[in-house]
Amino acid sequence: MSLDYSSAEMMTVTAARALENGMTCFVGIGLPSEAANLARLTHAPDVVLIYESGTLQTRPQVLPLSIGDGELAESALTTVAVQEMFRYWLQGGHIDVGFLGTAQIDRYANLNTTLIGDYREPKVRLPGGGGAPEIATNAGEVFITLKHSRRAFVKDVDFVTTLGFGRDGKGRDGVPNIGKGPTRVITDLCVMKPDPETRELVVVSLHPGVSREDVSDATGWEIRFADELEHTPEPSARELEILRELKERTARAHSGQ
Amino acid sequence: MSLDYSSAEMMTVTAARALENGMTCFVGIGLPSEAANLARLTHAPDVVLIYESGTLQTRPQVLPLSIGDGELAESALTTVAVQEMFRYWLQGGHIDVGFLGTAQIDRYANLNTTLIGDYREPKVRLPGGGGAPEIATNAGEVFITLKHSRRAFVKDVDFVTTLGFGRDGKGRDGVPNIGKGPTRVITDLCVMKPDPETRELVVVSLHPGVSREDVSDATGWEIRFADELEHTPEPSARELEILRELKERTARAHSGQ
Amino acid sequence: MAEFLSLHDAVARFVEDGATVAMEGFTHLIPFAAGHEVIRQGKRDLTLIRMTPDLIYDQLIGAGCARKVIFSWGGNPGVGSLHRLRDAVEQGWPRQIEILEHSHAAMACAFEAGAAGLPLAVLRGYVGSELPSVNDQIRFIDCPFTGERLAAVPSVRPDVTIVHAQKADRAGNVLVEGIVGVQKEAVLAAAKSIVTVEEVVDDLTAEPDYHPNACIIPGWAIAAIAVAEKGALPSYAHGYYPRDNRFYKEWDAIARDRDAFTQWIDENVMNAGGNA
Amino acid sequence: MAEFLSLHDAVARFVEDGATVAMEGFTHLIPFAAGHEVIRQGKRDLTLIRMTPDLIYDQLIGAGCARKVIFSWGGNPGVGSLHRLRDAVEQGWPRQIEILEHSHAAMACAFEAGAAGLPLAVLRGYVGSELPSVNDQIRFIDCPFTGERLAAVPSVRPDVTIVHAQKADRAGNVLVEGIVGVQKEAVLAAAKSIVTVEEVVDDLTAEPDYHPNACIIPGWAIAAIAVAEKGALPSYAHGYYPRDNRFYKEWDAIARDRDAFTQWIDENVMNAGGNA
Repeated sequence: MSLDYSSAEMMTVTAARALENGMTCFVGIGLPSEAANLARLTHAPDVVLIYESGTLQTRPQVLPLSIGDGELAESALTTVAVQEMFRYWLQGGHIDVGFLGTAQIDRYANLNTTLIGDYREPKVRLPGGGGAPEIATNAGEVFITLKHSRRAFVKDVDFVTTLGFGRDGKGRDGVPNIGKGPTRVITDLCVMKPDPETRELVVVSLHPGVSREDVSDATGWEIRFADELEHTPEPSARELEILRELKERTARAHSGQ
Repeated sequence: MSLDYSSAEMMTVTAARALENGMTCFVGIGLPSEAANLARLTHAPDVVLIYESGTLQTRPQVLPLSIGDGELAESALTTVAVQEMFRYWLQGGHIDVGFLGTAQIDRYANLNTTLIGDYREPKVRLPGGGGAPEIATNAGEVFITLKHSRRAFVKDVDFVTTLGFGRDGKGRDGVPNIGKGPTRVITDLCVMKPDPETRELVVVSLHPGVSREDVSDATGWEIRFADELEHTPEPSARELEILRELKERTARAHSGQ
Repeated sequence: MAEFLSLHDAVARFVEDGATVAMEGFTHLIPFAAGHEVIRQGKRDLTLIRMTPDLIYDQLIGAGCARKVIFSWGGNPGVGSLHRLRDAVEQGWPRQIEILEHSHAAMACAFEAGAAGLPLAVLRGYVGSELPSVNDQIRFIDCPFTGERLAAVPSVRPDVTIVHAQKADRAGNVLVEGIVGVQKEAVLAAAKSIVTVEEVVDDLTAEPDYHPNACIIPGWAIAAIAVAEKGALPSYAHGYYPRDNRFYKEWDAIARDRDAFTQWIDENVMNAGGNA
Repeated sequence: MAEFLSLHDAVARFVEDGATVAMEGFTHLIPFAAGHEVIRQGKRDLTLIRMTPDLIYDQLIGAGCARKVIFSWGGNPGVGSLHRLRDAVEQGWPRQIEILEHSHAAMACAFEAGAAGLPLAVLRGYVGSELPSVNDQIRFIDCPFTGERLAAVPSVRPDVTIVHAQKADRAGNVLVEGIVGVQKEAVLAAAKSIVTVEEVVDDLTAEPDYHPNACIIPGWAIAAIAVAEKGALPSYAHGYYPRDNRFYKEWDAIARDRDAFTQWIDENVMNAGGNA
């Protein structure tokens, strides 16, 4: 029996499945937040969600629009100052996974959320680093989720806001007290992981109905595929139902105001 | 009409009078705490008392035995972490006066609360620095109160735990972001202030019934007297009454447990 | 000791042209009423510091108040760009502005260090990021104990901090509750601070929801308090009113267009009374 | 995730001979029950870290558990000396101990830095003090922005931290209230931590006195929780019982005399059951 679902839903469900129950996860807003909360509402009820607004172990009933919606504080175990969040909880080594989105990503999983073009004369000014630069280095590992496109997946990012593995893949080598970095990238087409040697992103799993060509066409460099390329399992009916309810509750809550 | 009072009461009342209403005062335990609370209960109802235990703007009804008695937290505006107390409130520049006691003090108002004798083979091991080293340098100014004796008032302290004006009187010269240091020393015999040039302590006021000889005999160096030597005003009946009530309430509270 | 002033008078007295101003509030308790008062009074050449510029700085920038912005994430949270910030950076409208950008961790530490009276903050940060190549205020030091290379940034020490909070009491003590952000740090780091509040109560320690470790800033650490009911809207005040997420989404269309923006400012800020 | 253990089992499992142990609590919430359990189990060669050693370390030192003490104020607050600490330092009884002493500001910053995962703390401290001449762990750095000379100390990173708190809930989250000291910092700075509590409730966030910014340490940041009713006596637990100031005064006479001390330990610690 095949279910009807969108590629966006496929992405969110796959990203959610990456989180294991009991993990502590520093959650970025948008797609990561959607995936992390889906995980919490399905297979990982005890995943610990932490937002940079200081909300520790939060369990929102609707997705926050911002990183600091009231819902996050009201459903948190406790809320601490933002400086404490970054110092004690992130830098202090209590985060298993940082879950990030991005505007641009390159073959070494470096992230650019700063700008397109030249720094002093930008073509497009993006929001900037926010929490990402230190989440990416101080969390145990990093998951990244974003929609697959040639605009987003570029050979070299215009600006390394946030370290993946550096412009040569060796950016973490020999650095003390640094996390493993990006261990998987989840898009609406596939799942990628860094090559254990070169750190270049390699497609390890294709989503249902997606071909190698689809991924290659949407990627700005000659993307490699793993020898044992897997097929991402479909979303379950329960996952889809819970995700759709979550998004509906969210839409209702955000339009009400 | 002359009142009956002890030299200890004279010292406490004089020390209390040094505090002005509205000042923020970082309070040491013991004599400074007694004087600061007397000030609050008499002429300075809005003096802000801060104890290193994190209790901000506290109004204890009985004197605390320790620096962190429950009474301090229960009567505080709020209680913060100890690291915050030292970082934000003291080092951050919010303290007008640090009010300290000491075991030893020398002619340049350096304080020793570390040990008598040699550091590696102490004759008497004292409690140590506690909050004093940074209170003395980060508060706007410092008041010191202690009983006058040759054991306490020595020419050179065995160990400079806490800076007065250094072993040569020049310890604050040219140091950026440092407070004025000890501006008065209040004992059971007299009040001393540092000479504006040399920083050596000079007696500026004698308590009632105290002679120059009394002070000289109780001081371990050739103490100087100001040209215009004043006479410390006597305690008032109200000050004595409030002080005695405070001490009685305190004795009752501490023996009850 | 905090003085109780009208918002007009507080801004007029403490915010000078050319000043370095931090208006803080991490998504929560953003001092919009005060920001609008700054726009109404036509303050100019401000250096604006804020971790998340948000709509409040988009409005100040678009209204021409800013000379420089120091920030770590300049977007409309969950919606997209700050179009006035972008227009200023990309096209120089209404004037060229300088930007200095950090990461959140560095700015949060810089506020903490400012509150702590230190000249610098030290963090394990910026590893592998190219931000240090465009921000000369990011440096590195070697730990004298371990030799580890750590990032250092100057502490934040604004001339004026403006924050919004739930309650003040008659003695000028202020309660901040919920997402406290770097509100307390911003106030303590500043030479002067203005706190706008939803309401004034008699005594915070006598309130039924008083907590011994609540985030309370004593009145003697604040320059001025001004009552500004709903002063955080479209942001929110925990326990008072929710975030107006719909307005945050609507702002996108208003701010995209210079004329629509100017009209909005005229109607909603310049010709609105404020709380004076 | 915090494991609920008996105090005996928690100490047996996590406190090893030779370990670096921080038992914190600034006058308030001092973990006496746990300290006594450490004495009962005859732990040896511990490096004991604590801002204010207090009676608890006086007892541990007198009982021969300590090899080294790192502290900033070693007295019986408001009473006088810690005679067992003095006897060990001055006479080497029951064994020679090493001491490393700081100021409170430095130690508080060192706990903060430990919690923040940093190797060092930076402070405006030790100016003109001779403590740096007897403690080689106090160094100085120059601020790369202002050139100011600032003190640096290594962060505190204990093998085990032991603190006492008011309540845990079934998920292992812990509430600390009142004088919070450096309790949270000490727990977060340690590789492992044991928290003893007065009681276990169902859910801290559902308690009637819950506050959104309460000092709560999540269960996943704690190794073990042990219930120890009155576990802080003669120190106190805000909301539960007051400080036994009389015992603090009586301790002076007990601790002055080696035999009186030994007898007291035998009667009140060695032959007392503990909470196991």
